[in-house]
Amino acid sequence: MVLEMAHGTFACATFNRDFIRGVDMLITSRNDLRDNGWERILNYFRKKSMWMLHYCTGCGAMELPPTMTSRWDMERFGIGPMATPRQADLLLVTGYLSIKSLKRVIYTYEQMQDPKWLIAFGSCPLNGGIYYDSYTVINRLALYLPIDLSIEGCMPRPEAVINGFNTLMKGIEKGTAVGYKKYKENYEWYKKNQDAILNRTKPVFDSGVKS
Amino acid sequence: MIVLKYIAFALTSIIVGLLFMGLGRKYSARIHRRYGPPFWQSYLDVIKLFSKTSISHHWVMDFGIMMGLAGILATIAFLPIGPFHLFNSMNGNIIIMLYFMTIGYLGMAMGVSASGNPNSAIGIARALTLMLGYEIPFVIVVISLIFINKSSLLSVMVANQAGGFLHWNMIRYPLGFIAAEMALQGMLGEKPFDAMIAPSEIASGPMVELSGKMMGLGFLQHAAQIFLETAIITSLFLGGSSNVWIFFLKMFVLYLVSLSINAVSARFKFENAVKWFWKWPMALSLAQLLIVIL
Amino acid sequence: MNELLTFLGEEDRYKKYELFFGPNHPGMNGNFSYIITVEGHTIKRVDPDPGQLHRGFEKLVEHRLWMQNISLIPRICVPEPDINELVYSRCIEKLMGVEIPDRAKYIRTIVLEMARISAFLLGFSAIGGSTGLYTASHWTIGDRDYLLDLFEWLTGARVYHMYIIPGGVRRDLPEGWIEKLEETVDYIEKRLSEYDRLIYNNPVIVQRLKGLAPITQEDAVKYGITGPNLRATGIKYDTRKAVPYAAYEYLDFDIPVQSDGDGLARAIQRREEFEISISLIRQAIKKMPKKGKVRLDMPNPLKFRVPKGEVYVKVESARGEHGYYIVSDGDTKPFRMAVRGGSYTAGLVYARKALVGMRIEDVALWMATMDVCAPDFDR
Amino acid sequence: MTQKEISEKIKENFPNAEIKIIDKKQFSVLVDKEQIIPVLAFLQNIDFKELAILTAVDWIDENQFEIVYNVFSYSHYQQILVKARIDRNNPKIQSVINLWDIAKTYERDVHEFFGIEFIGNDELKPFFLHNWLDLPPMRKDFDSLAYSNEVYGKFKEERDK
Repeated sequence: MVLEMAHGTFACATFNRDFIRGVDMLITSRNDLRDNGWERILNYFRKKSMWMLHYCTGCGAMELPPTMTSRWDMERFGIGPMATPRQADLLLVTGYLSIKSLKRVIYTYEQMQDPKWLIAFGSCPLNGGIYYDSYTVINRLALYLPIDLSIEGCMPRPEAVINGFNTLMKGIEKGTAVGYKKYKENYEWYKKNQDAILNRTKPVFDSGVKS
Repeated sequence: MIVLKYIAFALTSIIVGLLFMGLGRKYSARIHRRYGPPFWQSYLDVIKLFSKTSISHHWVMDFGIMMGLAGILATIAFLPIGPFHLFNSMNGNIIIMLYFMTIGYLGMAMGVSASGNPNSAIGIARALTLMLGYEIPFVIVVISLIFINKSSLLSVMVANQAGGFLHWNMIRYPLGFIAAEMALQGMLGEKPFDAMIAPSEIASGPMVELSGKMMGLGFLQHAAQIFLETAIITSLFLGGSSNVWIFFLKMFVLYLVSLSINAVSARFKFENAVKWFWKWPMALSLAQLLIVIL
Repeated sequence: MNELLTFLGEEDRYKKYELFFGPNHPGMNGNFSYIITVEGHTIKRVDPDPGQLHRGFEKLVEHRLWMQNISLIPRICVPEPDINELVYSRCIEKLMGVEIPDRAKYIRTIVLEMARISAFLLGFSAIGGSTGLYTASHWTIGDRDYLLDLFEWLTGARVYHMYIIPGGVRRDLPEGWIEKLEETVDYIEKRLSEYDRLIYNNPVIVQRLKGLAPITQEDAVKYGITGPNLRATGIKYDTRKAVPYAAYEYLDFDIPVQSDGDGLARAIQRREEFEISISLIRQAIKKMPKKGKVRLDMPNPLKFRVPKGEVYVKVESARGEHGYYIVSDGDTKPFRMAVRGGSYTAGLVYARKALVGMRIEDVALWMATMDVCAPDFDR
Repeated sequence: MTQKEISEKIKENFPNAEIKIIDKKQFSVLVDKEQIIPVLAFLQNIDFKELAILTAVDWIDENQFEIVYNVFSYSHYQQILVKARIDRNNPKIQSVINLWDIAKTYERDVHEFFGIEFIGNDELKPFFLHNWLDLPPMRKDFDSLAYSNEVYGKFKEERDK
């Protein structure tokens, strides 16, 4: 009887502590509750149900089928592939981006509805990676679109991908993954960078002649 | 009072429908040899969808999507859920229900065509064509059941099936049951007949342009639809139930059968699907009608 | 593009419209796009729009040392990267006029056939995915992972192995690897009957594949369609037999052919070659010399010069003929490398003929049966 | 036919052709650019039906482009690299689209990457590249690294935003 009670109290205590900690993480003060409380609660649901866009932009997409299917099964975390950008929350830039893809990725990103997140795979979107001297591959994706998370590896293994998703979940819950807000605030800057490579009117070198 | 009761009905249909979806996802995942999402995943998805911004291309789009959900929810009003029902005089009038269900589809069609995406236009054209396929055998089955029971009320049909397993219409009229089950597969839009969604062909068809809240409404419509359609078949063939939980269980079994077929079959082209509907379920339902009449 | 717009402008916009099939279309495998003009449900005109995956490999290799390129070239063909390493290494070996050790030949064969099987498994999953049979996708990709695990054990990487290098293979087989491989092959062979039941005997899939865009023998030769797609039309040609490389000349295998050339024939062709690959792995394991060198001693990679000359080497990939044309001017870097991707002809050229008159629901299935893979022609 | 017979036959019909054996299943034939269509038509007649690849090599020191037509026969199992050299300053050659339909795409490819004009091919539109204004990238005098640094690396200082 006593044991049972003690056990009950103990369970209750752990429950309470967990609960309080959870509230701590969610809401810090009364003003915060008034301003952001609702948003914080919604963030919980956002992190638990992330739909990624089914768009293979580069070679990293090769590790997505194993991540999605039987062995690693990312649907465990509520992540599933979606057919169109309108329905999706996550855009995965799986590796290098040629300018032609960059244009489509930008369109896609702008078609997606807030809140949305962008994950960059591997080293190519950071600095060009192995294609640093290629004439079509961009070197730094962060200039053109806001990156919420980068996953290392060439290509990132499924474990790394899932770990990346979990990290993003934490970021969403804490409210630090706000790339879409950054994109809106600094739209001019992003637009300028995008235009500089997508809508060039002059050849880069003087020797350039269009044949 | 009746308003509160109706709200309870609508909420039940949505909540149970979403639960079925979640459990169904888990079930399919197990067939795929994977772990699958938690069974409450569908609720999370819906809340997330409603927390997103959404984009509308035309006021008809907003209106149509809402009409889609409203059509299904309006049908729920006529549905006897286990022992509960809303209107005493029209306690599950199957003819009215069939009419009201169509409103849901037409609303969806209207809203989706207003989005202006060719993929969704193709998708909705396919959905309406497929509807032509499965509605006819289903209506023939319903007619034969009305003929037997001399009533179009679901409550009367349920009452006539009382008295144990062997009195169910499923056992008494197997041909009709099989035809109705085939039609149910089409109604739910499960695999051999999911040409209207077909992600690899038309990028999820009607849902292409639906974002955030609209997608959420679409989700709810689908959940309510699962509830409604399995409930109708349960009342027609599985003898309904006076216990709500057993009623839900029977519905869920029907849904699982549908999902099992879904997991191992590929997608028909929509015209083949219509042909198929007009061949097999049609023949079965006509045979059933003949047996009943003679 | 402008031309297309004016072309469309003259027509009735309600009947005829433009559809972007890709790049972010779920039916498209890879980052590639067909701009399709549709009338009702029927395709009237197709414009392939490649280049989304273009990285300029042919330029990049000219700026890297011969040995450095080994890490670059597997990225040309993502589903089956080993063929690139083989072709490149063989080009160098031919230019240098060296013969690799026997054991290396057999190891290469095993690795290539494993890569081929994993590419075929991806192909099966594509057929499943494009007809909505997701169970097939989950099963095949799940089983493919057993092969990737073996690759990881052998080479340290799951996808880009960089294992086959000029002069042989990077290192010898680890202990116990062969036994594990035999186990895996047995397992996959056992699973094959499940796939048969699920995919190839599935009435709906058979109905959809039958008569899907048949290729005639003349067209196949004229349009340069190679590999399983060519054999599905009835031409008994296999690069592994006709121009043997690695250890294929020592192994005993038959080339299966179909006669119809339609979607079903192409799918079944792949299914039959799958079994051939399994038997080839078993034979190679049996016949492989138990001991011996696996790599020739090559010169210092930094000062590695390949004699002047030119050569075209091709290999039978899961998608067809994958070949490199390499010109060397005797320097430390390749002078020119041209890549002939396995699905260049099918995806970029033949698609413009085959897809016209087809319905949009068949495009994804057509791509799955032809095994069109964007990275190898985008380079 | 064996390699020897084929090469002798080519020599017989086209005395100017320079034949070089690469290995026992492969050899190259260098011809004048005017002769390229007759040679390819001749090869097509003796069952060299597959055009495996059409590409070009930029011999910048000799100020020439070399166009390589790689044909293969499913009956003789021989790979022939038919080559023709053209002037680098005036890169023009007759198109072979009448022999192979597939050449249309290969020539469009080569046109884009080398800037070689194929007379008779009406499809030489941009293909792989987006809004390309510079020198065709596969030419030897195009510096890929400098281009990449100039276009994609320009904003390095600005990135801390």
